[in-house]
Amino acid sequence: MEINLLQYKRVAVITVTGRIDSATAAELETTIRSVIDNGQKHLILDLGAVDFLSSSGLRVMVTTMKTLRKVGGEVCVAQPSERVVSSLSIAGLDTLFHSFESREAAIASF
Amino acid sequence: MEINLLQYKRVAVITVTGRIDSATAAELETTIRSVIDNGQKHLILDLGAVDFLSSSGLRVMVTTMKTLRKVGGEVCVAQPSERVVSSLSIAGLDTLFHSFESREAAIASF
Amino acid sequence: MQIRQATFPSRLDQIEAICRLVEESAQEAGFDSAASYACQLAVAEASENIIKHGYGVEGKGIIQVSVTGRADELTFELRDEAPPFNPSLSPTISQLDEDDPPVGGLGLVILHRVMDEVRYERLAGQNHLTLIKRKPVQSR
Amino acid sequence: MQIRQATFPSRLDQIEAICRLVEESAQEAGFDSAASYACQLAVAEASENIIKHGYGVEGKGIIQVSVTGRADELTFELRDEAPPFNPSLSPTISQLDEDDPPVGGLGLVILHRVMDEVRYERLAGQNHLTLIKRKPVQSR
Ligand SMILES: Nc1ncnc2c1ncn2[C@@H]1O[C@H](COP(=O)(O)OP(=O)(O)O)[C@@H](O)[C@H]1O
Ligand SMILES: Nc1ncnc2c1ncn2[C@@H]1O[C@H](COP(=O)(O)OP(=O)(O)O)[C@@H](O)[C@H]1O
Repeated sequence: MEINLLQYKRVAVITVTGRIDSATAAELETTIRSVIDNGQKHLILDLGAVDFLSSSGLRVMVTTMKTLRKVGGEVCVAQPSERVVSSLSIAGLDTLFHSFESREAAIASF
Repeated sequence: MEINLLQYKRVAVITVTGRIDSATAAELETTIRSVIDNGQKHLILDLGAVDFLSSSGLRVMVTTMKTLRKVGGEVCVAQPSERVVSSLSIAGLDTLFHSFESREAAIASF
Repeated sequence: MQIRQATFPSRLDQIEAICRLVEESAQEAGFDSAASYACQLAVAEASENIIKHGYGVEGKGIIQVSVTGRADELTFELRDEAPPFNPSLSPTISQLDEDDPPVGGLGLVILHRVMDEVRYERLAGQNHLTLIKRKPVQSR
Repeated sequence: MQIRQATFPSRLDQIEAICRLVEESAQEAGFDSAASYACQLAVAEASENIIKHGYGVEGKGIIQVSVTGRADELTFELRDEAPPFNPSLSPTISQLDEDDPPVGGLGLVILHRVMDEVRYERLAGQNHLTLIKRKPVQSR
Protein backbone atom coordinates (compact mmCIF):
# COMPACT_ATOMS: atom_id res chain seq x y z
CA MET A 1 0.00 0.00 0.00
CA GLU A 2 1.13 3.50 -0.81
CA ILE A 3 -0.37 6.65 0.64
CA ASN A 4 -0.13 10.09 -0.91
CA LEU A 5 -1.38 13.17 0.91
CA LEU A 6 -2.31 16.43 -0.80
CA GLN A 7 -3.37 19.29 1.46
CA TYR A 8 -5.50 22.03 -0.02
CA LYS A 9 -6.88 25.03 1.82
CA ARG A 10 -10.21 23.53 2.79
CA VAL A 11 -9.77 19.88 1.95
CA ALA A 12 -7.18 17.12 2.09
CA VAL A 13 -6.98 14.42 -0.55
CA ILE A 14 -5.52 11.08 0.51
CA THR A 15 -4.68 8.83 -2.41
CA VAL A 16 -4.21 5.16 -1.64
CA THR A 17 -2.65 2.61 -3.96
CA GLY A 18 -2.71 -1.16 -3.46
CA ARG A 19 -4.26 -3.21 -0.66
CA ILE A 20 -6.03 -1.90 2.40
CA ASP A 21 -6.28 -4.88 4.72
CA SER A 22 -5.36 -5.72 8.29
CA ALA A 23 -1.66 -5.55 7.40
CA THR A 24 -1.86 -1.96 6.15
CA ALA A 25 -4.97 -0.31 7.62
CA ALA A 26 -3.07 1.01 10.64
CA GLU A 27 -0.78 3.07 8.43
CA LEU A 28 -3.76 4.63 6.70
CA GLU A 29 -5.33 5.38 10.06
CA THR A 30 -2.15 7.12 11.23
CA THR A 31 -2.09 9.34 8.16
CA ILE A 32 -5.75 10.24 8.52
CA ARG A 33 -5.31 10.98 12.20
CA SER A 34 -2.45 13.37 11.56
CA VAL A 35 -4.52 15.23 8.96
CA ILE A 36 -7.47 15.54 11.32
CA ASP A 37 -5.24 16.54 14.24
CA ASN A 38 -3.97 19.27 11.92
CA GLY A 39 -7.47 20.77 11.90
CA GLN A 40 -8.66 19.50 8.54
CA LYS A 41 -12.40 18.77 8.53
CA HIS A 42 -12.91 17.72 4.93
CA LEU A 43 -11.27 14.59 3.68
CA ILE A 44 -11.35 12.89 0.31
CA LEU A 45 -10.16 9.32 -0.07
CA ASP A 46 -9.08 8.73 -3.66
CA LEU A 47 -9.51 4.95 -3.86
CA GLY A 48 -9.12 4.66 -7.62
CA ALA A 49 -6.04 2.46 -7.35
CA VAL A 50 -7.11 0.30 -4.41
CA ASP A 51 -7.42 -3.35 -5.41
CA PHE A 52 -8.39 -4.81 -2.04
CA LEU A 53 -10.40 -3.33 0.81
CA SER A 54 -11.24 -5.52 3.77
CA SER A 55 -13.15 -4.82 6.98
CA SER A 56 -9.99 -3.44 8.61
CA GLY A 57 -9.94 -0.66 6.04
CA LEU A 58 -13.69 -0.14 6.26
CA ARG A 59 -13.36 0.18 10.00
CA VAL A 60 -10.83 3.01 9.55
CA MET A 61 -13.19 4.71 7.11
CA VAL A 62 -16.16 4.46 9.48
CA THR A 63 -14.11 5.71 12.42
CA THR A 64 -12.93 8.64 10.31
CA MET A 65 -16.49 9.48 9.34
CA LYS A 66 -17.60 9.46 12.97
CA THR A 67 -14.69 11.61 14.12
CA LEU A 68 -15.20 14.18 11.38
CA ARG A 69 -18.96 14.40 11.79
CA LYS A 70 -18.47 15.34 15.42
CA VAL A 71 -16.62 18.48 14.28
CA GLY A 72 -19.03 19.21 11.44
CA GLY A 73 -16.77 17.70 8.82
CA GLU A 74 -17.00 14.79 6.45
CA VAL A 75 -15.08 12.16 4.51
CA CYS A 76 -16.02 11.11 1.01
CA VAL A 77 -14.67 8.80 -1.64
CA ALA A 78 -13.36 9.75 -5.07
CA GLN A 79 -13.28 7.53 -8.16
CA PRO A 80 -13.56 4.22 -6.23
CA SER A 81 -12.27 1.17 -8.06
CA GLU A 82 -14.68 -1.65 -8.89
CA ARG A 83 -13.34 -3.63 -5.94
CA VAL A 84 -13.80 -0.77 -3.50
CA VAL A 85 -17.38 -0.44 -4.71
CA SER A 86 -17.82 -4.20 -4.11
CA SER A 87 -16.41 -4.07 -0.58
CA LEU A 88 -18.59 -1.11 0.39
CA SER A 89 -21.68 -2.75 -1.01
CA ILE A 90 -21.00 -6.21 0.49
CA ALA A 91 -20.44 -4.58 3.89
CA GLY A 92 -23.64 -2.54 3.48
CA LEU A 93 -21.74 0.75 3.77
CA ASP A 94 -22.36 2.04 0.25
CA THR A 95 -24.92 4.58 1.40
CA LEU A 96 -22.72 5.89 4.21
CA PHE A 97 -19.95 7.35 2.07
CA HIS A 98 -20.64 9.85 -0.67
CA SER A 99 -18.85 8.62 -3.70
CA PHE A 100 -17.78 10.89 -6.57
CA GLU A 101 -16.74 9.87 -10.07
CA SER A 102 -13.78 12.24 -10.10
CA ARG A 103 -11.43 13.88 -7.61
CA GLU A 104 -12.47 17.30 -8.83
CA ALA A 105 -16.18 16.59 -8.29
CA ALA A 106 -15.34 15.43 -4.77
CA ILE A 107 -13.32 18.57 -4.08
CA ALA A 108 -16.05 20.77 -5.53
CA SER A 109 -18.62 19.14 -3.24
CA PHE A 110 -17.17 20.78 -0.13
CA MET B 1 -13.51 27.18 -30.43
CA GLU B 2 -15.46 24.82 -28.23
CA ILE B 3 -16.83 25.66 -24.82
CA ASN B 4 -17.74 23.16 -22.14
CA LEU B 5 -19.48 24.21 -18.94
CA LEU B 6 -19.44 22.21 -15.72
CA GLN B 7 -21.44 23.61 -12.82
CA TYR B 8 -20.50 22.53 -9.33
CA LYS B 9 -22.13 23.70 -6.13
CA ARG B 10 -19.79 26.58 -5.40
CA VAL B 11 -17.82 26.90 -8.62
CA ALA B 12 -18.27 26.66 -12.37
CA VAL B 13 -15.56 25.31 -14.64
CA ILE B 14 -15.52 26.57 -18.22
CA THR B 15 -13.28 24.54 -20.49
CA VAL B 16 -12.28 26.18 -23.76
CA THR B 17 -10.71 24.36 -26.69
CA GLY B 18 -9.16 26.06 -29.73
CA ARG B 19 -8.79 29.75 -30.53
CA ILE B 20 -10.04 32.66 -28.47
CA ASP B 21 -9.81 35.65 -30.78
CA SER B 22 -12.11 38.38 -32.06
CA ALA B 23 -14.07 35.81 -34.06
CA THR B 24 -14.94 33.71 -31.03
CA ALA B 25 -14.57 35.85 -27.88
CA ALA B 26 -18.21 36.95 -27.96
CA GLU B 27 -19.41 33.37 -27.61
CA LEU B 28 -17.18 32.89 -24.57
CA GLU B 29 -18.51 36.13 -23.10
CA THR B 30 -22.10 34.97 -23.56
CA THR B 31 -21.41 31.70 -21.75
CA ILE B 32 -19.66 33.46 -18.90
CA ARG B 33 -22.45 36.01 -18.59
CA SER B 34 -25.09 33.29 -18.32
CA VAL B 35 -23.11 31.58 -15.57
CA ILE B 36 -22.71 34.82 -13.64
CA ASP B 37 -26.36 35.77 -14.14
CA ASN B 38 -27.14 32.38 -12.65
CA GLY B 39 -25.58 33.57 -9.39
CA GLN B 40 -22.23 31.81 -9.68
CA LYS B 41 -19.43 33.85 -8.10
CA HIS B 42 -16.49 31.53 -8.58
CA LEU B 43 -15.31 30.76 -12.07
CA ILE B 44 -12.47 28.64 -13.35
CA LEU B 45 -11.31 28.92 -16.91
CA ASP B 46 -9.63 25.68 -17.98
CA LEU B 47 -7.42 26.97 -20.79
CA GLY B 48 -5.35 23.83 -21.21
CA ALA B 49 -6.44 23.29 -24.79
CA VAL B 50 -6.43 26.91 -25.96
CA ASP B 51 -3.90 27.47 -28.73
CA PHE B 52 -4.51 31.15 -29.39
CA LEU B 53 -5.58 33.94 -27.07
CA SER B 54 -5.72 37.49 -28.40
CA SER B 55 -6.70 40.78 -26.76
CA SER B 56 -10.37 40.11 -27.52
CA GLY B 57 -10.23 37.08 -25.27
CA LEU B 58 -8.16 38.88 -22.65
CA ARG B 59 -10.72 41.67 -22.62
CA VAL B 60 -13.46 39.14 -21.80
CA MET B 61 -11.32 37.73 -19.01
CA VAL B 62 -10.63 41.16 -17.50
CA THR B 63 -14.31 42.16 -17.73
CA THR B 64 -15.25 38.90 -16.01
CA MET B 65 -12.76 39.56 -13.25
CA LYS B 66 -14.14 43.05 -12.66
CA THR B 67 -17.75 41.86 -12.63
CA LEU B 68 -17.05 39.04 -10.21
CA ARG B 69 -14.93 41.10 -7.85
CA LYS B 70 -17.84 43.50 -7.42
CA VAL B 71 -19.87 40.66 -5.94
CA GLY B 72 -17.00 39.27 -3.89
CA GLY B 73 -16.22 36.55 -6.41
CA GLU B 74 -13.27 35.70 -8.60
CA VAL B 75 -12.15 34.09 -11.81
CA CYS B 76 -8.97 32.04 -12.07
CA VAL B 77 -7.18 30.00 -14.69
CA ALA B 78 -6.50 26.25 -14.64
CA GLN B 79 -3.68 24.46 -16.44
CA PRO B 80 -3.03 27.25 -18.98
CA SER B 81 -1.36 26.15 -22.20
CA GLU B 82 2.07 27.57 -23.06
CA ARG B 83 0.41 29.97 -25.49
CA VAL B 84 -2.08 31.22 -22.93
CA VAL B 85 0.82 31.86 -20.56
CA SER B 86 2.55 33.80 -23.37
CA SER B 87 -0.49 35.94 -24.13
CA LEU B 88 -1.06 36.80 -20.49
CA SER B 89 2.56 37.70 -19.98
CA ILE B 90 2.91 39.74 -23.19
CA ALA B 91 -0.23 41.68 -22.26
CA GLY B 92 1.11 42.21 -18.74
CA LEU B 93 -1.87 40.46 -17.18
CA ASP B 94 -0.04 37.48 -15.71
CA THR B 95 -0.26 38.79 -12.18
CA LEU B 96 -3.96 39.58 -12.45
CA PHE B 97 -5.20 36.02 -12.85
CA HIS B 98 -4.35 33.31 -10.35
CA SER B 99 -3.16 30.38 -12.36
CA PHE B 100 -3.28 26.80 -11.10
CA GLU B 101 -1.44 23.80 -12.48
CA SER B 102 -4.49 21.57 -12.30
CA ARG B 103 -8.25 21.92 -12.36
CA GLU B 104 -8.50 20.30 -8.97
CA ALA B 105 -6.07 22.77 -7.38
CA ALA B 106 -8.12 25.60 -8.88
CA ILE B 107 -11.36 24.13 -7.52
CA ALA B 108 -9.78 23.56 -4.12
CA SER B 109 -8.66 27.20 -3.96
CA PHE B 110 -12.22 28.46 -3.56
CA MET C 1 -10.19 -29.26 -10.76
CA GLN C 2 -6.86 -29.28 -9.00
CA ILE C 3 -6.96 -29.26 -5.20
CA ARG C 4 -4.96 -26.38 -3.85
CA GLN C 5 -3.62 -26.44 -0.36
CA ALA C 6 -1.10 -24.39 1.55
CA THR C 7 -0.09 -23.65 5.11
CA PHE C 8 0.59 -20.09 6.20
CA PRO C 9 2.13 -18.69 9.38
CA SER C 10 -0.50 -16.75 11.31
CA ARG C 11 0.76 -13.31 10.33
CA LEU C 12 -1.22 -10.45 8.79
CA ASP C 13 1.34 -10.09 6.01
CA GLN C 14 0.25 -13.54 4.81
CA ILE C 15 -3.27 -12.41 3.94
CA GLU C 16 -2.12 -11.27 0.52
CA ALA C 17 -0.68 -14.71 -0.26
CA ILE C 18 -3.87 -16.37 0.98
CA CYS C 19 -5.85 -14.11 -1.36
CA ARG C 20 -3.63 -15.15 -4.23
CA LEU C 21 -4.39 -18.81 -3.60
CA VAL C 22 -8.11 -18.05 -3.58
CA GLU C 23 -7.81 -15.96 -6.73
CA GLU C 24 -6.05 -18.70 -8.67
CA SER C 25 -8.66 -21.26 -7.66
CA ALA C 26 -11.54 -18.95 -8.55
CA GLN C 27 -9.98 -18.22 -11.91
CA GLU C 28 -9.51 -21.89 -12.66
CA ALA C 29 -13.13 -22.57 -11.68
CA GLY C 30 -14.27 -19.92 -14.16
CA PHE C 31 -15.58 -17.50 -11.52
CA ASP C 32 -15.87 -13.94 -12.84
CA SER C 33 -13.78 -11.18 -11.37
CA ALA C 34 -16.50 -9.97 -8.98
CA ALA C 35 -17.14 -13.48 -7.59
CA SER C 36 -13.42 -14.09 -7.27
CA TYR C 37 -12.98 -10.84 -5.37
CA ALA C 38 -15.89 -11.70 -3.06
CA CYS C 39 -14.23 -15.05 -2.22
CA GLN C 40 -10.88 -13.40 -1.56
CA LEU C 41 -12.57 -10.91 0.71
CA ALA C 42 -14.43 -13.57 2.72
CA VAL C 43 -11.43 -15.86 3.13
CA ALA C 44 -9.29 -12.84 4.08
CA GLU C 45 -11.83 -11.85 6.75
CA ALA C 46 -11.86 -15.37 8.20
CA SER C 47 -8.06 -15.50 8.19
CA GLU C 48 -7.70 -12.05 9.76
CA ASN C 49 -10.04 -13.13 12.54
CA ILE C 50 -8.08 -16.33 13.18
CA ILE C 51 -4.86 -14.32 13.47
CA LYS C 52 -6.24 -11.41 15.48
CA HIS C 53 -8.96 -12.98 17.62
CA GLY C 54 -8.06 -16.68 17.53
CA TYR C 55 -4.33 -16.73 18.13
CA GLY C 56 -4.43 -13.20 19.56
CA VAL C 57 -0.82 -12.45 18.71
CA GLU C 58 0.79 -12.61 15.29
CA GLY C 59 3.00 -15.54 14.39
CA LYS C 60 1.77 -17.87 17.14
CA GLY C 61 0.38 -20.56 14.89
CA ILE C 62 -0.56 -21.61 11.40
CA ILE C 63 -3.53 -21.45 9.06
CA GLN C 64 -4.08 -24.26 6.63
CA VAL C 65 -6.09 -23.31 3.57
CA SER C 66 -7.39 -25.78 1.03
CA VAL C 67 -9.63 -25.21 -1.95
CA THR C 68 -11.61 -27.86 -3.79
CA GLY C 69 -13.94 -27.41 -6.73
CA ARG C 70 -16.99 -29.42 -7.72
CA ALA C 71 -19.55 -28.72 -10.43
CA ASP C 72 -20.35 -25.07 -10.07
CA GLU C 73 -19.02 -24.36 -6.62
CA LEU C 74 -15.82 -23.81 -4.71
CA THR C 75 -15.19 -25.04 -1.19
CA PHE C 76 -12.65 -23.27 0.98
CA GLU C 77 -11.48 -24.98 4.14
CA LEU C 78 -9.54 -23.14 6.83
CA ARG C 79 -7.94 -24.97 9.75
CA ASP C 80 -6.24 -23.43 12.75
CA GLU C 81 -5.15 -24.48 16.23
CA ALA C 82 -6.43 -21.46 18.10
CA PRO C 83 -9.06 -21.76 20.85
CA PRO C 84 -12.48 -22.90 19.64
CA PHE C 85 -14.62 -20.28 17.91
CA ASN C 86 -17.70 -20.85 15.82
CA PRO C 87 -18.27 -18.17 13.19
CA SER C 88 -20.97 -20.12 11.37
CA LEU C 89 -23.84 -18.38 13.09
CA SER C 90 -25.00 -15.58 10.86
CA PRO C 91 -24.64 -12.21 12.59
CA THR C 92 -27.83 -10.21 12.69
CA ILE C 93 -27.39 -7.91 9.75
CA SER C 94 -29.39 -4.91 10.72
CA GLN C 95 -30.28 -1.95 8.56
CA LEU C 96 -27.35 0.52 8.50
CA ASP C 97 -27.82 3.23 11.12
CA GLU C 98 -26.42 6.20 9.19
CA ASP C 99 -26.07 8.27 12.35
CA ASP C 100 -24.21 5.60 14.26
CA PRO C 101 -22.60 3.24 11.77
CA PRO C 102 -20.93 0.10 13.17
CA VAL C 103 -17.17 0.38 13.66
CA GLY C 104 -16.55 -3.33 14.20
CA GLY C 105 -18.21 -6.61 13.43
CA LEU C 106 -17.98 -6.16 9.67
CA GLY C 107 -15.79 -9.23 9.13
CA LEU C 108 -18.47 -11.80 9.94
CA VAL C 109 -21.05 -9.74 8.05
CA ILE C 110 -18.88 -9.87 4.93
CA LEU C 111 -18.15 -13.59 5.40
CA HIS C 112 -21.84 -14.48 5.54
CA ARG C 113 -22.94 -12.05 2.81
CA VAL C 114 -20.44 -13.52 0.38
CA MET C 115 -20.60 -17.22 1.12
CA ASP C 116 -23.51 -19.50 0.34
CA GLU C 117 -22.64 -21.84 3.20
CA VAL C 118 -20.56 -21.42 6.33
CA ARG C 119 -19.93 -24.54 8.39
CA TYR C 120 -17.86 -25.03 11.52
CA GLU C 121 -16.46 -28.05 13.30
CA ARG C 122 -13.98 -28.51 16.12
CA LEU C 123 -11.92 -31.61 15.37
CA ALA C 124 -8.82 -32.91 17.13
CA GLY C 125 -7.97 -29.54 18.66
CA GLN C 126 -8.49 -27.72 15.41
CA ASN C 127 -11.06 -25.24 14.16
CA HIS C 128 -12.38 -26.41 10.79
CA LEU C 129 -14.16 -23.68 8.89
CA THR C 130 -15.82 -24.65 5.62
CA LEU C 131 -16.92 -21.92 3.22
CA ILE C 132 -18.88 -22.75 0.08
CA LYS C 133 -19.38 -20.33 -2.79
CA ARG C 134 -21.57 -21.25 -5.74
CA LYS C 135 -20.75 -19.82 -9.13
CA PRO C 136 -23.08 -16.92 -9.91
CA VAL C 137 -25.54 -18.04 -12.62
CA GLN C 138 -25.11 -15.02 -14.85
CA SER C 139 -21.34 -15.12 -14.86
CA ARG C 140 -20.09 -12.44 -17.28
CA MET D 1 13.52 33.06 -48.10
CA GLN D 2 10.31 32.87 -50.02
CA ILE D 3 8.15 35.99 -50.01
CA ARG D 4 4.68 35.14 -48.84
CA GLN D 5 1.79 37.36 -49.76
CA ALA D 6 -1.96 37.01 -49.62
CA THR D 7 -5.05 39.18 -49.65
CA PHE D 8 -7.84 38.56 -47.16
CA PRO D 9 -11.37 39.93 -46.99
CA SER D 10 -11.73 42.12 -43.90
CA ARG D 11 -13.64 39.58 -41.85
CA LEU D 12 -12.82 38.35 -38.34
CA ASP D 13 -13.06 34.73 -39.50
CA GLN D 14 -9.98 35.42 -41.65
CA ILE D 15 -7.71 36.04 -38.65
CA GLU D 16 -7.00 32.33 -38.34
CA ALA D 17 -5.83 32.15 -41.97
CA ILE D 18 -3.67 35.25 -41.48
CA CYS D 19 -2.10 33.55 -38.43
CA ARG D 20 -1.38 30.48 -40.53
CA LEU D 21 0.52 32.58 -43.07
CA VAL D 22 2.56 34.12 -40.26
CA GLU D 23 3.21 30.73 -38.70
CA GLU D 24 4.50 29.22 -41.93
CA SER D 25 6.85 32.14 -42.50
CA ALA D 26 8.14 32.04 -38.94
CA GLN D 27 8.74 28.33 -39.17
CA GLU D 28 10.63 28.71 -42.45
CA ALA D 29 12.74 31.47 -40.90
CA GLY D 30 13.66 29.15 -38.02
CA PHE D 31 11.82 31.09 -35.35
CA ASP D 32 11.07 29.01 -32.28
CA SER D 33 7.49 28.27 -31.28
CA ALA D 34 7.31 31.13 -28.75
CA ALA D 35 8.60 33.73 -31.24
CA SER D 36 6.29 32.41 -33.92
CA TYR D 37 3.33 32.67 -31.57
CA ALA D 38 4.30 36.22 -30.60
CA CYS D 39 4.33 37.20 -34.29
CA GLN D 40 0.95 35.58 -34.91
CA LEU D 41 -0.46 37.41 -31.94
CA ALA D 42 0.86 40.81 -33.04
CA VAL D 43 -0.24 40.45 -36.67
CA ALA D 44 -3.64 39.20 -35.48
CA GLU D 45 -4.02 42.26 -33.23
CA ALA D 46 -3.16 44.63 -36.09
CA SER D 47 -5.57 42.82 -38.41
CA GLU D 48 -8.39 42.78 -35.86
CA ASN D 49 -7.97 46.52 -35.41
CA ILE D 50 -8.09 47.16 -39.15
CA ILE D 51 -11.32 45.17 -39.41
CA LYS D 52 -13.00 46.51 -36.27
CA HIS D 53 -11.72 50.07 -35.99
CA GLY D 54 -10.48 50.79 -39.54
CA TYR D 55 -13.24 49.49 -41.74
CA GLY D 56 -15.70 49.55 -38.86
CA VAL D 57 -17.93 46.86 -40.34
CA GLU D 58 -16.89 43.36 -41.36
CA GLY D 59 -16.42 42.53 -45.02
CA LYS D 60 -16.10 46.13 -46.22
CA GLY D 61 -12.57 45.86 -47.60
CA ILE D 62 -9.42 43.84 -47.83
CA ILE D 63 -6.19 43.30 -45.91
CA GLN D 64 -3.06 42.52 -47.83
CA VAL D 65 -0.40 40.69 -45.84
CA SER D 66 3.13 40.07 -47.03
CA VAL D 67 6.05 38.54 -45.22
CA THR D 68 9.70 38.88 -46.19
CA GLY D 69 12.71 37.46 -44.45
CA ARG D 70 16.23 38.82 -44.25
CA ALA D 71 19.15 37.64 -42.15
CA ASP D 72 17.70 37.09 -38.70
CA GLU D 73 14.48 39.01 -38.97
CA LEU D 74 11.02 38.82 -40.43
CA THR D 75 9.16 41.81 -41.87
CA PHE D 76 5.38 41.76 -41.94
CA GLU D 77 3.58 44.32 -44.05
CA LEU D 78 -0.15 44.95 -43.73
CA ARG D 79 -2.02 47.16 -46.19
CA ASP D 80 -5.61 48.27 -46.01
CA GLU D 81 -7.84 50.92 -47.53
CA ALA D 82 -9.57 52.06 -44.37
CA PRO D 83 -9.32 55.66 -43.10
CA PRO D 84 -5.82 56.70 -42.02
CA PHE D 85 -4.67 55.46 -38.62
CA ASN D 86 -1.17 55.43 -37.26
CA PRO D 87 -0.53 52.66 -34.71
CA SER D 88 3.22 53.16 -34.72
CA LEU D 89 3.26 55.33 -31.64
CA SER D 90 3.98 53.17 -28.64
CA PRO D 91 1.13 53.27 -26.14
CA THR D 92 2.18 54.24 -22.64
CA ILE D 93 2.50 50.87 -21.01
CA SER D 94 1.79 51.61 -17.39
CA GLN D 95 2.19 49.32 -14.44
CA LEU D 96 -0.86 47.07 -14.16
CA ASP D 97 -3.39 48.52 -11.74
CA GLU D 98 -4.59 45.31 -10.11
CA ASP D 99 -7.66 46.98 -8.67
CA ASP D 100 -8.74 48.52 -11.96
CA PRO D 101 -7.19 46.54 -14.79
CA PRO D 102 -7.59 47.91 -18.32
CA VAL D 103 -10.46 46.40 -20.30
CA GLY D 104 -9.40 47.78 -23.69
CA GLY D 105 -6.28 49.04 -25.37
CA LEU D 106 -4.45 45.71 -25.08
CA GLY D 107 -4.11 45.24 -28.84
CA LEU D 108 -1.59 48.03 -29.36
CA VAL D 109 0.22 47.06 -26.16
CA ILE D 110 0.69 43.53 -27.48
CA LEU D 111 1.73 44.78 -30.93
CA HIS D 112 4.48 46.95 -29.51
CA ARG D 113 5.62 44.47 -26.85
CA VAL D 114 6.14 41.78 -29.45
CA MET D 115 7.58 43.69 -32.39
CA ASP D 116 11.05 45.22 -32.53
CA GLU D 117 9.94 47.88 -34.99
CA VAL D 118 6.54 49.29 -35.88
CA ARG D 119 6.41 51.70 -38.83
CA TYR D 120 3.47 53.41 -40.48
CA GLU D 121 2.98 55.18 -43.80
CA ARG D 122 -0.07 56.42 -45.66
CA LEU D 123 0.53 55.86 -49.38
CA ALA D 124 -1.92 56.22 -52.26
CA GLY D 125 -4.98 55.96 -50.04
CA GLN D 126 -3.64 52.94 -48.20
CA ASN D 127 -2.42 52.34 -44.67
CA HIS D 128 0.97 50.61 -44.79
CA LEU D 129 1.93 49.02 -41.51
CA THR D 130 5.41 47.49 -41.28
CA LEU D 131 6.21 45.18 -38.39
CA ILE D 132 9.72 43.83 -37.86
CA LYS D 133 10.57 40.96 -35.55
CA ARG D 134 14.14 39.91 -34.97
CA LYS D 135 14.90 36.30 -34.23
CA PRO D 136 15.50 35.81 -30.52
CA VAL D 137 19.21 35.14 -29.91
CA GLN D 138 18.78 32.13 -27.67
CA SER D 139 16.40 30.33 -29.96
CA ARG D 140 15.79 26.87 -28.55
N1 LIG E 1 -11.45 -16.78 14.87
C1 LIG E 1 -11.96 -16.16 15.92
N2 LIG E 1 -11.58 -16.49 17.17
C2 LIG E 1 -12.11 -15.87 18.24
N3 LIG E 1 -13.03 -14.89 18.16
C3 LIG E 1 -13.43 -14.49 16.96
C4 LIG E 1 -12.94 -15.10 15.77
N4 LIG E 1 -13.56 -14.51 14.73
C5 LIG E 1 -14.39 -13.58 15.21
N5 LIG E 1 -14.32 -13.56 16.57
C6 LIG E 1 -15.12 -12.68 17.45
O1 LIG E 1 -16.21 -12.16 16.70
C7 LIG E 1 -16.21 -10.75 16.74
C8 LIG E 1 -16.68 -10.18 15.41
O2 LIG E 1 -15.73 -10.39 14.39
P1 LIG E 1 -15.74 -9.53 13.09
O3 LIG E 1 -17.12 -9.53 12.53
O4 LIG E 1 -14.67 -10.00 12.17
O5 LIG E 1 -15.47 -8.04 13.53
P2 LIG E 1 -14.18 -7.38 14.22
O6 LIG E 1 -12.99 -8.22 13.85
O7 LIG E 1 -14.16 -6.04 13.62
O8 LIG E 1 -14.48 -7.34 15.69
C9 LIG E 1 -14.77 -10.37 17.05
O9 LIG E 1 -14.68 -9.14 17.69
C10 LIG E 1 -14.34 -11.52 17.96
O10 LIG E 1 -14.75 -11.25 19.27
N1 LIG F 1 -6.66 50.32 -37.60
C1 LIG F 1 -7.23 51.22 -36.79
N2 LIG F 1 -8.05 52.17 -37.29
C2 LIG F 1 -8.63 53.07 -36.49
N3 LIG F 1 -8.47 53.11 -35.16
C3 LIG F 1 -7.66 52.21 -34.59
C4 LIG F 1 -7.02 51.20 -35.37
N4 LIG F 1 -6.29 50.45 -34.52
C5 LIG F 1 -6.49 50.93 -33.29
N5 LIG F 1 -7.31 51.98 -33.31
C6 LIG F 1 -7.71 52.83 -32.16
O1 LIG F 1 -6.83 52.56 -31.09
C7 LIG F 1 -7.55 52.09 -29.93
C8 LIG F 1 -6.70 51.08 -29.16
O2 LIG F 1 -6.63 49.89 -29.90
P1 LIG F 1 -6.28 48.53 -29.19
O3 LIG F 1 -5.06 48.74 -28.37
O4 LIG F 1 -6.21 47.45 -30.18
O5 LIG F 1 -7.44 48.27 -28.15
P2 LIG F 1 -8.98 48.00 -28.38
O6 LIG F 1 -9.15 47.43 -29.73
O7 LIG F 1 -9.30 47.05 -27.29
O8 LIG F 1 -9.67 49.33 -28.19
C9 LIG F 1 -8.83 51.55 -30.49
O9 LIG F 1 -9.86 51.60 -29.54
C10 LIG F 1 -9.11 52.46 -31.68
O10 LIG F 1 -9.72 53.64 -31.25
